[in-house]
Amino acid sequence: MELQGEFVFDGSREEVWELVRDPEVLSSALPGTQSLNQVSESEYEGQMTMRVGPVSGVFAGKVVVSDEVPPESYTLAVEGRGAPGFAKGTGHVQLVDQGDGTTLMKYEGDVQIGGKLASVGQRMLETVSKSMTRQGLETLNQALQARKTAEAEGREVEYTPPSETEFAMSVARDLAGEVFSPQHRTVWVVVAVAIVSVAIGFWLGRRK
Amino acid sequence: MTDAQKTGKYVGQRVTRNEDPRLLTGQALFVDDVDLPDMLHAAFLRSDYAHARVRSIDVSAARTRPGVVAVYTAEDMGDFWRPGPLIVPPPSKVEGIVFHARTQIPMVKDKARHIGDPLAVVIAESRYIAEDALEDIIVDYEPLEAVVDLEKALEPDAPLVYDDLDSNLAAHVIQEKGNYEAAREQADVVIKRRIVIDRGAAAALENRGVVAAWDAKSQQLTVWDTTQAPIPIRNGIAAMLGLSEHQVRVIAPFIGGGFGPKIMMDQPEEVLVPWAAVKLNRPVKWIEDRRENFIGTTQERGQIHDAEIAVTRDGRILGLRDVFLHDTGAYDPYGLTVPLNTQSHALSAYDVPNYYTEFRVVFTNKMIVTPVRGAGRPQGIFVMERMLDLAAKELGMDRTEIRRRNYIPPDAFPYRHVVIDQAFAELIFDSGDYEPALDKAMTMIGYHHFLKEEQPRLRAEGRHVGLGIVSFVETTGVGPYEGARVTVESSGKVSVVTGVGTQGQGHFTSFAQVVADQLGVDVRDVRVVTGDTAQFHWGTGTFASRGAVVAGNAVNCAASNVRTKVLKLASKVLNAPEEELELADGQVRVADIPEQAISLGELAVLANPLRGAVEPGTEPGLESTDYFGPKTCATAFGVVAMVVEVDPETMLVEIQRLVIAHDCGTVLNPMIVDGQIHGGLSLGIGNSFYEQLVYDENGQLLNASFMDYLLPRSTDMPPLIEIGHLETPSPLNPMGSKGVGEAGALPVPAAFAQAVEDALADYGIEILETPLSPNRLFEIVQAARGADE
Amino acid sequence: MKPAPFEYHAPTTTEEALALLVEHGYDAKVLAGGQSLIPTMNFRLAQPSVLVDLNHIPELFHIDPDKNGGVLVGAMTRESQVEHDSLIAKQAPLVHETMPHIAHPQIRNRGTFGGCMAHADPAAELPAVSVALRAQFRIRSQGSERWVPADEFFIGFFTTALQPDELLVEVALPSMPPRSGWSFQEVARRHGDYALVGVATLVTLDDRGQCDQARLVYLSVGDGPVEARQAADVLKGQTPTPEAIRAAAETAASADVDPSSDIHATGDYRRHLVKVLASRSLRQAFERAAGKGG
Amino acid sequence: MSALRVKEVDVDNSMTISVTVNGTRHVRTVEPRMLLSDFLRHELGLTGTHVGCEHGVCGTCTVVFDGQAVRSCLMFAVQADGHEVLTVEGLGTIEELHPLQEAFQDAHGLQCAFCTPGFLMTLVPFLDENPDPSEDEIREAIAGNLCRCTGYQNIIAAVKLAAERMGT
Repeated sequence: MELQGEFVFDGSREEVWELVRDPEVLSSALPGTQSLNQVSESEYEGQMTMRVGPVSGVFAGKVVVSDEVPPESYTLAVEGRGAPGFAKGTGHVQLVDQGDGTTLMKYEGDVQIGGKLASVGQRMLETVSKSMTRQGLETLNQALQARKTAEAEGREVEYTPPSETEFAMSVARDLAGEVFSPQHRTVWVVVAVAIVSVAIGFWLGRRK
Repeated sequence: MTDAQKTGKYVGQRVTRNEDPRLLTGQALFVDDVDLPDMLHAAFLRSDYAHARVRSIDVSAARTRPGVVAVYTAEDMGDFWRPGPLIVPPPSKVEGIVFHARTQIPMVKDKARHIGDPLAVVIAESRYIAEDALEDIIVDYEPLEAVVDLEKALEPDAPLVYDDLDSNLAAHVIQEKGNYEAAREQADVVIKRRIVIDRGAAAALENRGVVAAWDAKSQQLTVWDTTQAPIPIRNGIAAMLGLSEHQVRVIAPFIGGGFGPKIMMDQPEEVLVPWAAVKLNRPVKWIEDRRENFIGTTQERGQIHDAEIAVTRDGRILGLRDVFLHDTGAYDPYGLTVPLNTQSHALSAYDVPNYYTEFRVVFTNKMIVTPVRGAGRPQGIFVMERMLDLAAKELGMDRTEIRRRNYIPPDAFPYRHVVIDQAFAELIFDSGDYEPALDKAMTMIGYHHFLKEEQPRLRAEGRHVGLGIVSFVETTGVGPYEGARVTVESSGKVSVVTGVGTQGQGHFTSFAQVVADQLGVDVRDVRVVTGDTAQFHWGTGTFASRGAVVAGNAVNCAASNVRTKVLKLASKVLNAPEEELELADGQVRVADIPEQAISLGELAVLANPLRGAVEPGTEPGLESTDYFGPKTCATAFGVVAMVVEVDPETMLVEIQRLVIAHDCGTVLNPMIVDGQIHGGLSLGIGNSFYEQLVYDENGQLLNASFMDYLLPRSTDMPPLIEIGHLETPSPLNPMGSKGVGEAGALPVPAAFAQAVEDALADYGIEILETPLSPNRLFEIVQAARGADE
Repeated sequence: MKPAPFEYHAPTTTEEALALLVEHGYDAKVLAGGQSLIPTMNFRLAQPSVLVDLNHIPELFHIDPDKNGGVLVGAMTRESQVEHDSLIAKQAPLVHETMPHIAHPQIRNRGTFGGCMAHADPAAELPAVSVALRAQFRIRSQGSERWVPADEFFIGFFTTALQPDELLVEVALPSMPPRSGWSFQEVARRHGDYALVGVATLVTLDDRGQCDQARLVYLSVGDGPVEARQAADVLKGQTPTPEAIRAAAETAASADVDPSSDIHATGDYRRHLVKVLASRSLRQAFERAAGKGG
Repeated sequence: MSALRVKEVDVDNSMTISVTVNGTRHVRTVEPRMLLSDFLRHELGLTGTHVGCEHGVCGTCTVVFDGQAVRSCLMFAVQADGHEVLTVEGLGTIEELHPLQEAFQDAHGLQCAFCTPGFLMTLVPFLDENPDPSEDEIREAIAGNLCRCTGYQNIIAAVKLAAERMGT
């Protein structure tokens, strides 16, 4: 399944870059994260619990960042695997300075889904993925705004990780930072988006 | 059997089925009903990836889970690990044939080649626990690029399903009749098209299953298996486990639908479950679940054809050229049966002097392809019938007329087809008379009335109704042979044992009818046993529409032998010449002197004396075992016609009428034959508009459930299927019968495409694919509109 | 396909159920009809560690008249009961007409009205119908209760306003204003399948026969019920002529929805069906509002 | 790496239930996760109820639960505690078929018969409520049951025949 799109961040390219490549973000970001280890400069591994609607599962995830050209572009290889199946994707992200204080993020990627998730959860995969990606990026933008505000006010950015359910709800909602406290959840958000999309994509109903 | 006996008291009659009371009350044994003391339950871990190197499988956590008895991977199999047999080798008679045999493996050692490939099996105290343990297993994969698209698969830089082959080409076959190129030069019109047929599932309602029990003391292995071919499976299991064939008993009890994949032999589960049962010395049961059935049971139909037809101005076919790709999936244990059937059916019922046919079989990272009800035939029929429709349109000729002009004439039988078919011999059509069937179908559907009156009237009302009418042939009743044993028991009841299995075809009744007529007993007094190797161990199985033809004739031969024995003995006992004896009401009696009679039971006792001597050269008992092997296929024929209405806004299609004129020779039981036709047609409807297995570019099957893989429901069927029978007896067997099992499935997609095209005539679309869907029709219409603009 | 283990509770009162939800939090899943949850569990895509079964709570099973001609439906009322209920047929004909489109009889015998809402499947019929009717959802937690309007209840994919410690106990279906007409239409691959696209439509005419309000709520075109508000605006104050209906249908397809593709239908085809169904349902609804036809 | 599981549940949390099946009360101790279909088939040995998909589409496992047709693969056995279930074994016997079973035989409404018990159990309550159904009503009533052999035509004929015979 191919995913591609654009998103405008209210911030400079450098700010966006810093946000999406902040290792701290990676380690604190994802609700339900049971472990998260930075394996190398550009590689992270972890495990997290996902619950979305009726679907739940524990996923082991791995993210590798490559081809970094700060602050312009990078490539992400994301892998999440759990009993319900796996999601595996590569995405190329490009940041374009729009010259008006905003930054255009262009992303294109390919997500591969396998296992039960793929074979019985097809029905709404694309819808879910589209919507989740958009919402994930909006979360990110909120995080950026919060960081900018905090910096402007010269205080620490406070972070309270949202609960799993809150996360799921907030991703599903067009959340705009209501639940997510202002923090940076960069790459992991993208991972989460990929995996959650898959997780929710599965869906079964009475219609059988 | 003489001609006079072709319709007897039972044969040819609508006899309700002997097996039904048990089936209707839940008293019939299916494999999942087998329950043994201390039985364990198996569950398989299958690959998440369609193509991946398996670096390691960690089963340690699974092994320690309470209730888990064993977890095995390929490594644990030791020398027992070996690829399965090549079930059907390629026909040696075809010259220049290329074939790379790659048979399936019990569990993955190095590389998973499709998402159904088993990696490990858990054996536990319950299926629930076994499935818990599957989640404990951790597999380290190295994903590889998957081979999915048939054309890309043959490109030079394509990833390889088999690293030891130069390409993904599994086989290459060219066959020729006459000289197509020369014929093409003579043609007035040449039409060339690409035609695509996609994959579907057999989707029997009963998933596969195996129960195996090893008795260490008697050294006997009993296996209950949802198989269409119990005897070959027995031989396969014995060979695999190093046992004598007589140490293995395979029972195919009642089977909840076969439709092809259950013929497939030595599938991983069929081998592993008995192996584990012996190893653990406890009974082991494995019942496939529905998702496994979609990813782990064989499928069919995927082909891409580049077809070209050369015709004269008056509609005579001078030749057909058909070059196609055939998707065999990750392995090819069933050889070339399916594409050979396509080759032999692309000429269908037509007298085509020149034919060039070439296919390439392609390995892909998808489930294995083996016959599914139809077995390559629907593809051939679809290609030929679509090409004829296009030719008729081009020539401005009536679509039934072009068919009529090209039918093999009745005096041309036996008709040499020249092409070597799946029976490894030149295909020869045994008999047929096609025009009457066409006329019958036209009358039944009201062809001229519809086209001249009904359709114009409805079109004027803005309704989009269309008619489709196509012909088909079906090669049935292939060899090699089947056998049967018929015994009159001392109770006077008769037992019949045969090697074929049964999956709903009514063998318990149709075979009983044959025997009851031969021996003059009540059809309810004939007890038929099928699918138990302890009872009969010669034969191949129920497939290729051969059960009633081949096994039915074997039963007839054996019953006829018993009849001879009965007459001979009764003649002595009753002191009357054989010619004066008649068999009726369970007795042998002297015609016209009803009181001079003896019951069959008493005769059976006399034939098996406890004292005294049996005459040298005679056998005890009223029993006979006999075999029947047809020389070639019996060729059934039919014409299907349907009327559809398309809602041009939603592209939903309603089949309003469906008729079939069908000729399967002598009919044993018209009720059963009609039922077979209904079922075949409903699969054909599925293959036309509902059933499509969707694989993504990574070889993941995207609709592995009944939610997304759409079997036709009661509400998707036409209000009434009308069947007209014709009988052109086959000269190849004494009963004159031809098979019917697959008939309905063959013509429907072609008829449906023609009817929908007709209904949407004002959009000027061409349908060159099956299955369709509302969405696909919408796209085809949009594309045609775009092309107009 | 066997579910993973779980702990099972069958409370007999709502209070008991709520206490269990507080106790088990995210680990608990509410079991209503189970016609969506249990297959998901059989596939092991859902593995809740605690199930709280509501089937033994009598107060959740009811269909009662509400003030002003509305109907109150208890969350555990079986879909088949709603389907055959005379009060529903009379006071909530849109619901009555929709019920046979939901799956098949065996599923409706077990599936519940509230369970279908709480599951919030974007392809489900009842959520769209409830939004079209402006239904209200009564939600209880320990010691408190709140009412949530339908359009705020459905948040996204399988996501509702329900918190883990809350239960949906009742749905209030308001009565339709006079001169109202309704229609439920869907296109499905087979009868009873999830619709490729469906729409619940409710229109009201003013006393001059012009459209006072129109609501078209779609299913299967987004992450929840999708209301075509711009299409409704096109109709407001208009005489429902074929032209006006066509204009509204065009607007619904081009401006109100952005459907995705799946293996059964592309986004383009879905968009096309949005238009087709808008026309068909509006035509029927306006006819009914004008007192013509059903 | 440990198993990827949300939360381990103690497998031994079995419950004792009492279910009346075909008029006979059965008391068994089962895990809460045991499906009603498995309970009937493997605990009680009533294997006439078949299992075809375990996700509620095929209708093969249909039984009558408190008078209504339901999918037994979409219920847990513990939910049947204190309730009444009718399975195909509770209709007629081989010697004395229920009129609906008889009609299925006479109209050839079954072939492999794997789906047949599900059809019967769907139709028994249906015919109780609709003794004289139209063909469309019959089609609609069985739309939740898949059959791969018959194309449904003879099933519909069987229902008509049964309704006729049961009506007189």
